[in-house]
This record gives sequence, C-alpha cells and structure tokens, in this order.
Amino acid sequence: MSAQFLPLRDAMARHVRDGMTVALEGFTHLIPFAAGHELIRQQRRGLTLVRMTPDLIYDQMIGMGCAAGITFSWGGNPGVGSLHRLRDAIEHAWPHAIAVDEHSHAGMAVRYSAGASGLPFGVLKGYAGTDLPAANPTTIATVTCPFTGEELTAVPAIRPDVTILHAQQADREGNVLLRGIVGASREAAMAAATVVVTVEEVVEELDAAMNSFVIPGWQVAAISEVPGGAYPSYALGYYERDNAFYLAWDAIARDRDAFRAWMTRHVTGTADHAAFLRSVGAVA
Amino acid sequence: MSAQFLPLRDAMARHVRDGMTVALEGFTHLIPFAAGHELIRQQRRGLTLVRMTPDLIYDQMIGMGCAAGITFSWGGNPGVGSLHRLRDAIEHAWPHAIAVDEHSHAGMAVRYSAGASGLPFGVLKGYAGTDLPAANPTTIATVTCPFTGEELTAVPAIRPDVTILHAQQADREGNVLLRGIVGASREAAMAAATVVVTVEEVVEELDAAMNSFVIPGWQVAAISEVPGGAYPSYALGYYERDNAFYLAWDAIARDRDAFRAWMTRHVTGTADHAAFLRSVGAVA
Amino acid sequence: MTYTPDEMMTVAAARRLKEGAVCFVGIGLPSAACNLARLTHAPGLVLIYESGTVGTRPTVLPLSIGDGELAATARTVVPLPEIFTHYLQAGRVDVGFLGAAQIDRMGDLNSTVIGPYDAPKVRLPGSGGAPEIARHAREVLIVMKQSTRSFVERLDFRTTAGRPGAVITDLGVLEPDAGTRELTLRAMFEGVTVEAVRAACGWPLRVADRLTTIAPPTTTELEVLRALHDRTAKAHAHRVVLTFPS
Amino acid sequence: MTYTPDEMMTVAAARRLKEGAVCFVGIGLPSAACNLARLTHAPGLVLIYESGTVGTRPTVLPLSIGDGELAATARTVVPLPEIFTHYLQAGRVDVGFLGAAQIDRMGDLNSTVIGPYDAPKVRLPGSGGAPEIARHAREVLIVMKQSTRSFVERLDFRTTAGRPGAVITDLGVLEPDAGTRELTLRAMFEGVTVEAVRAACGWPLRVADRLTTIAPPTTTELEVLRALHDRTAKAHAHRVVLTFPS
Repeated sequence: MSAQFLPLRDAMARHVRDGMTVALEGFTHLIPFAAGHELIRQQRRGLTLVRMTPDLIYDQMIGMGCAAGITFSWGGNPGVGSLHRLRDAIEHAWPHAIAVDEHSHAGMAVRYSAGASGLPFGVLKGYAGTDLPAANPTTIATVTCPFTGEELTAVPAIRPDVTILHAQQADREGNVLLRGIVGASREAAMAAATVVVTVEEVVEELDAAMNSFVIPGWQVAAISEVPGGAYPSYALGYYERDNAFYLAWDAIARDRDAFRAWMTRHVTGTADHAAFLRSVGAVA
Repeated sequence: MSAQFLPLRDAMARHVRDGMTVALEGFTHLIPFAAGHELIRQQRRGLTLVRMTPDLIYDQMIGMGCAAGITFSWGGNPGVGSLHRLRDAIEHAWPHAIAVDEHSHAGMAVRYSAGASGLPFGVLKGYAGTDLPAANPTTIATVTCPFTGEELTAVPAIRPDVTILHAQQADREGNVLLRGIVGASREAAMAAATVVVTVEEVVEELDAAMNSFVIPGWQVAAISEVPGGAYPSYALGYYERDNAFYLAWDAIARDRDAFRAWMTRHVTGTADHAAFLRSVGAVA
Repeated sequence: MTYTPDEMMTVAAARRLKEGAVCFVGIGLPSAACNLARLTHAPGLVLIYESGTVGTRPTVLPLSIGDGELAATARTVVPLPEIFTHYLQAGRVDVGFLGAAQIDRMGDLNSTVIGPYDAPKVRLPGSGGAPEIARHAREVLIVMKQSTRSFVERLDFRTTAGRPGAVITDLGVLEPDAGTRELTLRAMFEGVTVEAVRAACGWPLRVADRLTTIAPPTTTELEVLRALHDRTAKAHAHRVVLTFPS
Repeated sequence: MTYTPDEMMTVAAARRLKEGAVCFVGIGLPSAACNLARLTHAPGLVLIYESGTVGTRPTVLPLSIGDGELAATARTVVPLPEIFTHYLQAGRVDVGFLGAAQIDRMGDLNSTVIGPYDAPKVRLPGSGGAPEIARHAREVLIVMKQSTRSFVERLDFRTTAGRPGAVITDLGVLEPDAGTRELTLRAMFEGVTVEAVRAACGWPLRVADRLTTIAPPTTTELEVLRALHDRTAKAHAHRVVLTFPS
C-alpha cells in the first residue's frame, strides 16, 4: 500500500471514525492543528485522544465534544497556565465527562515505544513513591526482572487506530520528512494501525540528509498538503510558534460562551485551514 | 567531564584493562579496526568481547588471545564464509577456550537498548521454538505481560565497561558525528560506562544536519584522530569497504601459522595504524 | 542595585550549578537560572530540555519547552523517548529542576489535583517529566514561591517523590535534615526574617541552628539576567504571520 | 538460453515476490532475487536490509549487508534496533528470506553448529536475524541447495523455527502440506526428476499428487539478472586504496 494524496477533509473523513483511539502527536513543534480542526468540523464523537501534551488542540477538541477519553502526561498551556476546557471537562463534566488515563512523560514514551515495537507492554523505573499507580491501576503495574529480581514498573503499549502528524515535506512517493524537535512522533506513527500526515509542502525531492527522520511512504495511508497546518504551533524552517496566540487562548478558553463563539467563528465557521488562517489573521 | 583528545595508544592504555567487557561496535560500516589492533599490540587479555557481528576484528583479537569470552549474534565473514579463528577457539580451544554468550540480532539489539536505558533487562518476541534458550539459559528467560498474560522473552541488559566506536568526525568540543549505517552504535555507546571513539578527522564544525546522529562530547571519554581507522571496513564519505581484503582473509585465517605470521607482520610488527595501512598496501 | 524576589531566586538557583554539570531544565525560572549560570560562572553547563534538545545554548529564553531556538542551538536533537531512557533513566543527568503546586515537609510534590483525584476541585496539568526527574537526577532542586497554600501539611496528591537537595523559595533555601530528611531552613535572603519564612509555610518549619544569609545578586548577575530577559522579550514580541508562495 | 541452477533458483525466488511487498533481504541469492524482481515485474518492491536501510534500490548488489550503496539508495537509514522492533517485530515485513546449513522436514533450520552445541564439530556463524524473521514475517521463503547433508532427518541444533511458505532449492520447490505442515515437493525445474529430488533429501520426501514444472528463466529475466551481476562484479573489482590529505 502506498500513500494517497487527499484533501484534508477527505483524509480525515476516510480514516477517522467515531469511537476511535487517535493520537495527534508533535511535541510543541509540528502539532497537527489543521487536522484537529477538521475533526471538529466533521463533528467526530467518542474519540480517545492520546497525546503527551494535550496542548490547545485537544483543549479545543474536548471543549467541542469530540472526546470520550484522554491519555496524556502533561495537560497545560505551555508557559501560560491551564487548559481551561480540559479542566472544565474533568472538574465539571462539561460538555460531558471524559475518561482520564494519566501517565508521566517517561511512561507515555515507553507506552508508545512498546506499541511501535509490537510488544504488549514496556518497562521503566518510574512512579515509585507516588500516588499515580493507585490513581490509575489499570495501566500501571509491576514486573520483576528475571535476572536481578528487581521490581520495575510496567505500562501497556499504546496502539492508536490512527496517528496524525504534521511534517515539513512529503515527496511524490509519499515519503515524509520531519526535521527539528520530533517528540514521540516516530514512536506514535510506528505504533499506529494507520498513519495520516499533513505537510507544509509536497516536493520533488526531500531536503533530507543521511539519517534524517523519514517515514517511508508505504507506512503512510494518506497525505494532505496543508501549508501552515501546524499553526499556532510551528514548523521549523517554515514559520515560528505564535506565542501570542497561546497567551490569548487563556482568556478565550476560560469562558464557555467565549470559547464556543470563537470556535464557531474561526473553526466550524470556516471551510478549511486556509480560511481559518485568514480568519485569525495569521496570513498576510 | 569532557572528551580528551589522545593518541590511540594512550586512549586504549588508559581506558581498556585486562578482564573488561568491551564492545567494538559498527555494523559492517565503521568497525573500529585501528582500536582493535591497538588492543592486540598492547596484549590485552581476558576481555569479554561484545559485538553483534564479530567480523574480522574479533577473529583477530580472539586468535591473538585477547578474549575470555564472546557475546554475539552472527559470527561469519560477511559474504565470504567462516571466521576461522573464532571457530578454532570454540571447536579446539585454540589459543584457549572462550565462553560463548549467543543471541539473535533482535536479542542483541534489545540487550544493548536495555543497557542504554538503564534497565536490567529487555523484552522481545523471540527464540520461541528454538534451541537457543536451552543452550544459553543464563541470559535467556521469560517474563509475563501483567496486562495481557502473554509470555515474552526476557534478555539481560548489556553494559560494556568500554564501548569503542569509529566515526567520521569530531569537533574540538568532542562532539562526534556518525553518518550512514550505524547499526547498534548508539545503543552500545549509551549502554557503556566509558565511550572511546576514533575518528577520520577532527573538524572545526561537524558536517551535521538537524537530527543527525551526534554523540555529545560530555558522553565521550577519549577521542583519537585515526584516518582510515575503520579499514578494511569503511567510513561513508571517506573510503569504501575493501571487499578484496575480506576475501583474502579467509585463506590467512584458515591456518594458525599463516594467521600468526600475518598478525606479526602487519599488526604487532607495526607501530600504529598508519604503519599498518602502509604495510598492507592500503594507502597510496 | 535593587532586585525582585524572582531575580533573587533565579540567582540563588544559578549559583548552585557547577561548571560542566548536566542539567535537565524546565521552562520558566529554571531555564533562566540555567542560562544565567551558563552565561556567568559555568560556560560548560550542559542543558537538556525534555523536548529532545541536548546541549542547547539559546541566546534567548524559550517560551515553550520545544521552541525552535532550542533545536537550532543544540549539539544534538534526539527523539523524546531517548531523553527519558538514554539520558535520564540511565543516570546521565546531574541536576534536575522541579516546581509544583504543593510541597510537603519531606519535599514530595503535587502537580496533579487540588481535592480528590476522581472529583478534583482544581485539575492541574499533571506530572510531565517530574516523577522520573526526581528519581533519576543525581541532585534535585525545587524552585517554588512560599505560601501556606503551596507549602502544605498534607499533599492532596503525591505526583512526585521529590527527594530534593534544596528548595529555593522567594525567601531563602530549605535543605533536608541529614537524619530525618525533613526540610529545614538553612539560609535566607537579605532582609528576610525567620518569622516571615515560618509564616509562609503550612507546617511548623524546622530551622537550622546556624542560619546563613545569601548574598544579594551581584551587579554582573543582575546585568546578565536582565539582558537575557530583554533579549527574550524582544525576540518574542512580534506576532507570527505566515507567508506562503502564491 | 542456457542457465545455471543458481540462476534458476534466483528467478524462481524472484517470481514469488508480489509488487509492493515489503521484503527483509539477506545477502547473496535473496538479494539477487529481490533486486531481479524489482527490476522486472515488481518495481515497487520495498527492500529492507537488517543493517537499517529501508527502501533501498541498489544499482549493484551489496557484498555485505551494510554496503554504502544500500545507505546511499535508501529511503531512510535507521538504527538497527528499529529494524528488529519497529519493522520486523511490529509486523511490517511481508516476506523474509532465510537460508541455513541444515533443514528438516518441518522447515526448521540450523545455522548454529554441526555436532553438540557445547563441543561442536563445526561452529557455524549462528542465528543473526533468522529466528525473528521466521517468527514475524508474514511469509518465509527458504532458499537452499539440496543435498543429504543439508536436508536432514534430524537437525543438530534448532536455530530457527522456520515455518516456510516455500523452500526453493536447486531442483524445485517444496511447500508445507496444508494439514501436517511437512515439506512436500510441489514443483520441479525443467529436466529434474522426482528421483533426483528424493536422492538429494535426507528424509523420505513427500511428493504432491499434482507436480508442476517451473518454467525456465525468460530471456528478459536472464538478461536483467546477468546485467545486475556484471555491474556488481565491475563495481567491486577495484582494490580500495585510501588517500589522505597530506
């Protein structure tokens, strides 16, 4: 199977269905905002959303009712404060309650790596002396080293139905290049049944040095060319993170009505990501 | 601590002592022949030699009596046939018997990864239905997934006292760049208590793109500039693998006297790697 | 020169970092402290951010843990899982910085919830890298402003078994007692009284027999720190506008 | 055109590879077969070599599993552990090729020792990637020349639980019986007799009710394969001489 080039709307409609476990990865960098917005426009419901750092994109998806659950390790607005929609869902079940599967960064990294490696679980030295195992007994257990007798922490593999990434480039064959901070993107992609990617541009030849992080085209189900697809996150070599947007989001998300009005105006009220970028003034 | 730049003789003398567990890694590419030869010149004894593919360098070290044991997964002369010195040691205890700790490539990769991660063991789906666990019961065991009940294979971490690599470049700060096929070099380096590197050249600025494989200088104990240090293996961008040498080795190594004569003439009888290269006609 | 409590905390944290140490850095005050140390007494400090950037030397402070500046000035950028396995868990980190919403007298930390876990009054961001930074870094430094709301008798949730080497507050420095490991006031900033420190602590704070005073920021420290913050503010002031080929 | 048994084996193996399949390739005949398929009926074949090169399209055959040619023509070069975890163990490989010193009637393989493990008569190279290729690849193809020394009643050591889809020999093709999984002669090359195949097998070989004959190499197959071998021989003929800046 090789990658299909599809408009984002079609890629999301074809590959993401209600009730799926979906990981939109990218660590601060290369967060697939365009894809998340398209899932909101298509009113996906009952998703289990997996991300190390939910960030604004999951705040928006949770607030718009897309999520049945969240699997994560740090749920704040980086450098700013709370994710108010995530908080409102957990504290007040608004718009509805969501299931919480909470780990540390190390635990999430190991869970993705186990999924990527076809193993049912992974091992770390972690969580000892904390309340996390008691709070989350279904996905934190122990295992004993058969050689040393040491007790270690075991966490189950994450295997998303779909992992969605944003990347700088794809070539015509569907090979995808990610440059810069990649977070757990590689592991999230290799753990998934299906990989869908948005890219800044489709090029004749990837700008990839030897040993670059390239996902082979036959590993990718669909690719959509979406310039600015990570905004207000960033794409190294293309545009910077819009820190002002992250700051401004705090006031928008704090209030349910302000949040809904903003989402209606800029996301559900826009046809696609290009229209979104125009509507928030992010394009010249 | 940051990397010291030392002549190879001093780097080996300072960091490798009799009885240590030593990994000279590099998969076909970037095999640290110069370092191995220097250990032979210094008459190191009782080493436990770790490599996925022992290759000619361990054939030579074993034949010269450096090894007390070997940990490996494929011990042939690639594309040619047997490693006759390895065979002679196992089949006829010549020059003396060696302990064998034998795994598959997958098992070795997991063992290095566990060592690199500070874990006592690693997990794989492997060895089932084979005679390997019975032949090697001390380093092959089972572990049960606490979530699914599935039984998996457990293998103990490898933590070399010293890992020795050959790389293309180091900068003045001691940061080391490896390009091309890297095998398990990263994991072997991160698993080691001490890392020693030979490089083709020391440069002002590494020729390293974003996301290249660079070992930070503070992870490296010593660096020796040894042009041609991987010969007859190769260094991508510098010189090719000398396949003719690998073919010729078969006849040399097959006979104990021919082997000793060759080693005396070209290795113990030469002062350093530059002299070795001249003696085998590998430099113009 | 006059200075703020934030500046004093940053300087006090920076001074604890030894030349050549490998630091696992978080955003905010720890990032400022590490870079201040790097720009003053410890030019060889190795900074690791959990985003995968190893050996970064940013000219301005990052606003997020994954800013492009960190990647551009790094010695190497690795996948995030390697940071937590090959670097942190394998014991390659000398100093880890932590903060939290709550701390108790043993230095354990809560950054998960206020109230019960299953029905929280306030849902906090959660653990991030903290539990494993606390476990694997050779020394843990905690940086938190003191108040009876944050320095509490009893944590609502133990996110992290903190085992700090020191807790640097806006009033002074607490260190664990050699025997009991209970946090003990060891040093205060100039002009701070023991009563003020005790009043801002939710448990009966132990005080060391010999209390020292921490010297105020030097002119150099303040100048370098303020220049760093100025450069940072300038670099981040502009709104991002995307331009695409037509 | 006349052809050698090696050429016939290579062609027979190449024909089994479907367009777009992901192949885990070993050095020697499997490498020739995969590249022949790629240069003829299956241009989209994805070749993975265990050295970490994914999606390679070498113009000449590699002599070692880690030749520079494989890296230079790869879509991506990854650390070796990823090949065995993210690609092979995770189930991303369609076809894996294996060979060995010994095979038994169930398709299990020995590449470890002749004689007892602890006191071997012949120490063979060992398992390499074979045990996990056999376990995780969707289909396993074994390529081995037949003789009573290699097709044995009883393995000296079970390195690999082979579970082959087919064993391609220099005489024909064996496939497991649908019920018993015992290897059964299904097809022969032109001019080969059942007696000859049985004589070169160390156990009483089962023969299928309906035996087919495998068509000899086509002119195109032979020309492409020979051109590939010619290019390879030329590329590898020169002695390597290092030149250093003075």
